[in-house]
Amino acid sequence: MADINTMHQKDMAKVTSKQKFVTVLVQVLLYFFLIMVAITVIFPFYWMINSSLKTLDEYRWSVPTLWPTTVMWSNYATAFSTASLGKLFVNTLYVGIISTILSLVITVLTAFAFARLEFKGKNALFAGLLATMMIPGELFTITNYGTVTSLGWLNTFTVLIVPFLVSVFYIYLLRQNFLQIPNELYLAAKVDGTSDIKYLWKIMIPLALPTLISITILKMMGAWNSYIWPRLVTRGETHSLITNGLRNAFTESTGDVNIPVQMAAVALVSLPLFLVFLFLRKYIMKGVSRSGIKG
Amino acid sequence: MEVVLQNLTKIFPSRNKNGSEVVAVNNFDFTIPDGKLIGLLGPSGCGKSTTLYMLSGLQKPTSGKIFFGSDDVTELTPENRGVGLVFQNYALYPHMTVKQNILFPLQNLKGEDKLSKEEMIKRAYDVAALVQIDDLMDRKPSELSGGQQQRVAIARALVKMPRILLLDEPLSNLDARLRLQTREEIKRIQRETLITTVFVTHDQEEAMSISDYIVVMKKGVVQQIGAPQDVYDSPINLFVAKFLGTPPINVFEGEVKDGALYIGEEKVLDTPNVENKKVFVGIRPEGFILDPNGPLSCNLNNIEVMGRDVSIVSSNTASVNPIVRSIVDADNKIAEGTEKVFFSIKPNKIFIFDHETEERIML
Amino acid sequence: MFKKKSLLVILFVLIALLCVGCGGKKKAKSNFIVPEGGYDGSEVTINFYHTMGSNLSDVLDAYIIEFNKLYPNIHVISSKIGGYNDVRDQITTEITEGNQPNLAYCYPDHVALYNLAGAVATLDDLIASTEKDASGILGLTQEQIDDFIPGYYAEGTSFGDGLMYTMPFSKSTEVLYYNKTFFDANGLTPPTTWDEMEALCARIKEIDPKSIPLGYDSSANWFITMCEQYMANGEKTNYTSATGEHYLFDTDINRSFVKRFKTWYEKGYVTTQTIYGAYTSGLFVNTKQGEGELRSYMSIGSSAGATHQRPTKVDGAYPFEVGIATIPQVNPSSPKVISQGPSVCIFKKNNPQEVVASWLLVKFLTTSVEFQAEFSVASGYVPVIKSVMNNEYFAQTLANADGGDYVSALSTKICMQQADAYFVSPAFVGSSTARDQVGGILDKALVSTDSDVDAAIARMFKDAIDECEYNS
Amino acid sequence: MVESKQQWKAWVYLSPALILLLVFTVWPIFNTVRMSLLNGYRGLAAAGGQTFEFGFQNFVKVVQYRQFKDCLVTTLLLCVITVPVSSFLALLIAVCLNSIKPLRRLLQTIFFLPYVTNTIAIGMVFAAMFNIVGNIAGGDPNSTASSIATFGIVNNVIQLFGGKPINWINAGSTYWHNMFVVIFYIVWNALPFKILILLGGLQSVNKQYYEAAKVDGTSRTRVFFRITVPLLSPMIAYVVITGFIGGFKEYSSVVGILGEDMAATGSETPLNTMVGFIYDALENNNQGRASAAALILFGIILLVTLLNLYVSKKKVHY
Repeated sequence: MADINTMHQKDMAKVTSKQKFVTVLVQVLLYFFLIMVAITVIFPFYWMINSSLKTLDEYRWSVPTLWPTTVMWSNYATAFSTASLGKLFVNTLYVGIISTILSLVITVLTAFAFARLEFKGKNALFAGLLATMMIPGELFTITNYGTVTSLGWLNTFTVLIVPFLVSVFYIYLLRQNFLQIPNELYLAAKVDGTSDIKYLWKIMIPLALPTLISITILKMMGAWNSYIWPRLVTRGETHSLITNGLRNAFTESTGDVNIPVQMAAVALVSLPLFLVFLFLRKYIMKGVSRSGIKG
Repeated sequence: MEVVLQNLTKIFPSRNKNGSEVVAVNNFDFTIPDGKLIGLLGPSGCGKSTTLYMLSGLQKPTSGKIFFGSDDVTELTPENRGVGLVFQNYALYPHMTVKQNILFPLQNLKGEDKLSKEEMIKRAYDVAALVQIDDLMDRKPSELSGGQQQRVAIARALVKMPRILLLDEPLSNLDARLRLQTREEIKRIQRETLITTVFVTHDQEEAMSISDYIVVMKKGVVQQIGAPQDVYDSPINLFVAKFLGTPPINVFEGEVKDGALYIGEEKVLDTPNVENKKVFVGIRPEGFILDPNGPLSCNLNNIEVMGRDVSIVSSNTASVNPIVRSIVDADNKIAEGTEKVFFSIKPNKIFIFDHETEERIML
Repeated sequence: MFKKKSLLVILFVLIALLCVGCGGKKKAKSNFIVPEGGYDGSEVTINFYHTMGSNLSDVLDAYIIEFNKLYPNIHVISSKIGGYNDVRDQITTEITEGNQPNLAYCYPDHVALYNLAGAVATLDDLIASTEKDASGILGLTQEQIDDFIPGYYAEGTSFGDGLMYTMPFSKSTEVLYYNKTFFDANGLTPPTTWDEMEALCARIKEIDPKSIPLGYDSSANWFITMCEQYMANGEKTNYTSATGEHYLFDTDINRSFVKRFKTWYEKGYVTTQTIYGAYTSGLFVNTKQGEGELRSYMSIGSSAGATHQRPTKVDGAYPFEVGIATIPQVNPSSPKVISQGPSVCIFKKNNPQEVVASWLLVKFLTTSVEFQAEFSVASGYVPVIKSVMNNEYFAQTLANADGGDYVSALSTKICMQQADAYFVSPAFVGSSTARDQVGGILDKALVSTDSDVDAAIARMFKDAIDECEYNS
Repeated sequence: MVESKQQWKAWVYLSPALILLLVFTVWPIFNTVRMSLLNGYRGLAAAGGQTFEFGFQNFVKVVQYRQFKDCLVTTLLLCVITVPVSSFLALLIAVCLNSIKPLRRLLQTIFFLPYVTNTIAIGMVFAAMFNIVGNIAGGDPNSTASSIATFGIVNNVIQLFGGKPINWINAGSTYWHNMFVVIFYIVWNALPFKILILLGGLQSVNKQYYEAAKVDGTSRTRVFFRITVPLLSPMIAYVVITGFIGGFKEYSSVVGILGEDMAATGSETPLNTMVGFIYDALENNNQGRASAAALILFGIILLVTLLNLYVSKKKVHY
């Protein structure tokens, strides 16, 4: 090991300055790249806001303006009142909350069974569930419409909630999460005579909380964005959800859509979602990454 | 390679706005002689790991300088310093085999340092032989025991022939038996390679047993530097005295009065050169001698026979701790039903410290 | 993770279970027969699907109140579903479960689709019925039938079996908007034939080389209208047929006019909405000057969109006056303009009273001069009966017609003047595909860069026919 | 004893999910298979009482359709391009984000924004950005006739850097230009989820691996390929597999950019996808063909997923 010393004999000053330069350069490039991507990401949103503040005429100008010549804040007021967003908000919130709670219960039970209990055909059943994720869901609509009609569920909140309570994706996420909790905890609970439900409630659920929170958020977002199904199975404001209001309310007499007002409504509707997202981002990230995603 | 730490200071900014900043390392000044094994020792949070990370280049000092030999490496990034670092958790890449792990640093070498494939393999096998893992080369880290992983980590740090080898709590993840074995191993490897080695530990026994020098730190400040035995025999303050030694030193409230040291009412030592004041008295467990005429009396609690030695557990009202533990030769017999024991004290095993500053008062 | 075997098992089980066929037997198409005594005054609820915005549904609601004065037990629930395609998709799904609405806005091709299930009630027996009713007779008097604009009324029988399936509700057509200020200043007059149009475009190009003289919004309408105009001129061409072989548009004449318009496009005379990338009205109303600013001086678009063809006021005045004329013709003495805009159809129901009640509402709305007048003014659509002209409010509105604030009235006025020129295309399953395809032919041909123009056009026609055949 | 008890317990726990799945997922799948095997099945005609023969005619018709191959190729191309591009980009962004300190939270939030928006609305915005308004003779935005054209913001930027405007999605644009815009949009749309997953993965990787690599002087690229990628391989595999499944179901992005026709005006090769194909058939109330196409698509997805899993089994480090 005689060459230990020679190997690193370099001009230290030169190395230092070069390395400083590289560090700064890398930082600059890093920020440049990230900021460029950020601009690309943010531009459509800017455009949405920009459009939402234009008059219909200005929106149609062949050369789009980067900021409205006359700023139409009134578009927002119009959007809110014409689409009766208030009522639709309440509907959406109601459907979102109820379906989230029920969905969580079902998902937790199912994921628990798949993660902790041993029964015949477990793996085959799970594989079957996963396979259903690969089928384009659009095809289900027709048949499901028939089913809910014969159940007499049209124009109820039930029809907006029940058919989508089970999500294979959420079951999958949660099962992965449960699998990472050591089985010894379950066995210990069994030895102590703890019931399954108590074990679930006291141990599994607290440990899987981030995943449950992300499921909650995804589910609420689902309620917020669902469109085709509510349109099909509900009539009028009493049971309509927010997106339906968005699409329907802004058609002019000629069948044209008043896009600026619609954009204003889109912005309004996205806002709560965005705030919730900002607020709970930490949990979403934890939840999704925690699922571990191992085979 | 001689390593010089010059007024090294590291301050971490506070986490929240109102919190105060944390001084992790304060004005560290030390020269590590070439080819020695140095143990950085102290309780957790004392700044020993920060010092190690500054040596590696992973953290930048707030002020002060680091020299490797004559090179000022303060501003250098880790890869340009030529250090080998062994992490507490080893940080072996789980997706690579032992061989790939060891080869990894060599494959990073560029320019004139670049090695041919054969050379790399040869070096990897040499170093593997040195740490005695050459038969495990195709395994993945998850298939190795803790001690084996430790050796792989050392091999990976050594393979690029670092100027300095740094070990962060190298033994903390091993069980007791392996720990003894591995620390001998580290000592052997260091002796064979003669690479200046710095390691961090909170276990004083570990540090004392293999280091050429130990550095005792507390709250970012170096307390004492020296050969292990010197530090043990001559602690600079109460903290160092308490930190070194198992079983730990016994501490008593004492007072110097008219040229003599008193513990309680008992005069245990003549201290002609010390002025009158309250002091702490530290007595190493092995500093007690059973002596019916001895000056220090204690109430006997029980006796633990440990083969060669006997550990006498007793109590004294002046003791800072609830018990006083003394270790005496097994030849000493104590009769059944004895309630009080009397000790005389070996003068070189008793230290007195200022009650205010806790600094050692030389006799 | 995904177990192939178990998946296959599931699939096979599903297939094996398939032997359960689908039962039922074919029913003969039957006309709706008016029950004895017509409407019996019973309580019925009628669902009406439409696409009206709130300004129009307000008008509708006001007249439903009027309607209820005559028929207090007929309850009307009107629902806005979305756009026309949304209404179609909604109803086709609902029909399969038998809970379609009673009444819906429709285009002919929607009705053809609903007719697959035989879900639409024919109106012939209702129209002919002489049962006594609160409004006189249940059916229509000859006077009332004659009052309808013939081209609009004829749409109801465009399904190949001679039966009446729909009633016109509010209609529109295509008109030629031109920049009257520019035309007057340069001594130009709106063209009456396509030859005149070509000459006019050349002239405008000389005056303003940077302009695109003509914007035609709907390429599909253009193609279909050309077919009809050539047919009206007695030439040997065709578009589609509701019976027999459906797709007849691959003719020499059609290929030649496509080729002709291609040369127009290449000279920069014309653009279409799809080619231009936005409604061509945007081009027409643009008055801004400067580099890259585009404008046109003529725009052919929906008569209902007149307000979009009017420039924005600058300093309180319109920068130019809009003129409106009939679109150019192959033969101005036998003009043809397309009829578009919604009709309504009535769906069969188990309770015949629902059908009769729906008919009463349809009859009320389509024959009510006041409703037709008010709806027309509110929407910009053309009323479907001629006698609206006698309505004071409507006459007053038309009298105010100009190329500025009352441009909608001007458009309506022009439409009313060409009442005899309306045509409708045959409707059948696949007629909307045919419409999309011929529009596609025109767009593709115009922008094609193929050096062998004839071969390219021939290929486009053939592909379009193939596509139609596949989708029928 | 525990095992036998678990048997019935498991089924009790599973029952709510299974019942709902049976009614709202399994039955529709069954019905899909049924419809696909009834020659020329149309829901409306069936409601009108028409009966249909059992057979494979729907499958034959679908496969023989002149645009079937194009749909398939377009869909495959979209998958093969967008999945690697978006995954790689997301990985790059996640790594970059993970290695900066100031602005990190802000940027992170920005990158997740597309996650909370409406696909079609933003699609309209994209179309406007790439749009050219004007008369583009022969599809060439640089010809003299198109001196009378205005360009969307993207072309403005190209012109700013001295380039020539490109006809992206307007009349006469080429398949590949359309493809580019659609890919751009899909990638934009797919990034947030992938960044979310990968960043989450990165943050759970032990920092000491990177410190060890740093001490060893490993170059950034080498760290990326030799350490980051292998350590993240489970997340990457997940992102790629779900990306492929989603990619095969791509539809609304194309509609958002090119409109319901899924083709640029005048284009003789539309950008129709398999799901678009299914929708077209549904629009004509041709459920038989739609079902057949859906089952073919399912078969392809299944095949690709199995292939993916096979590959990842060999390559992914767990």
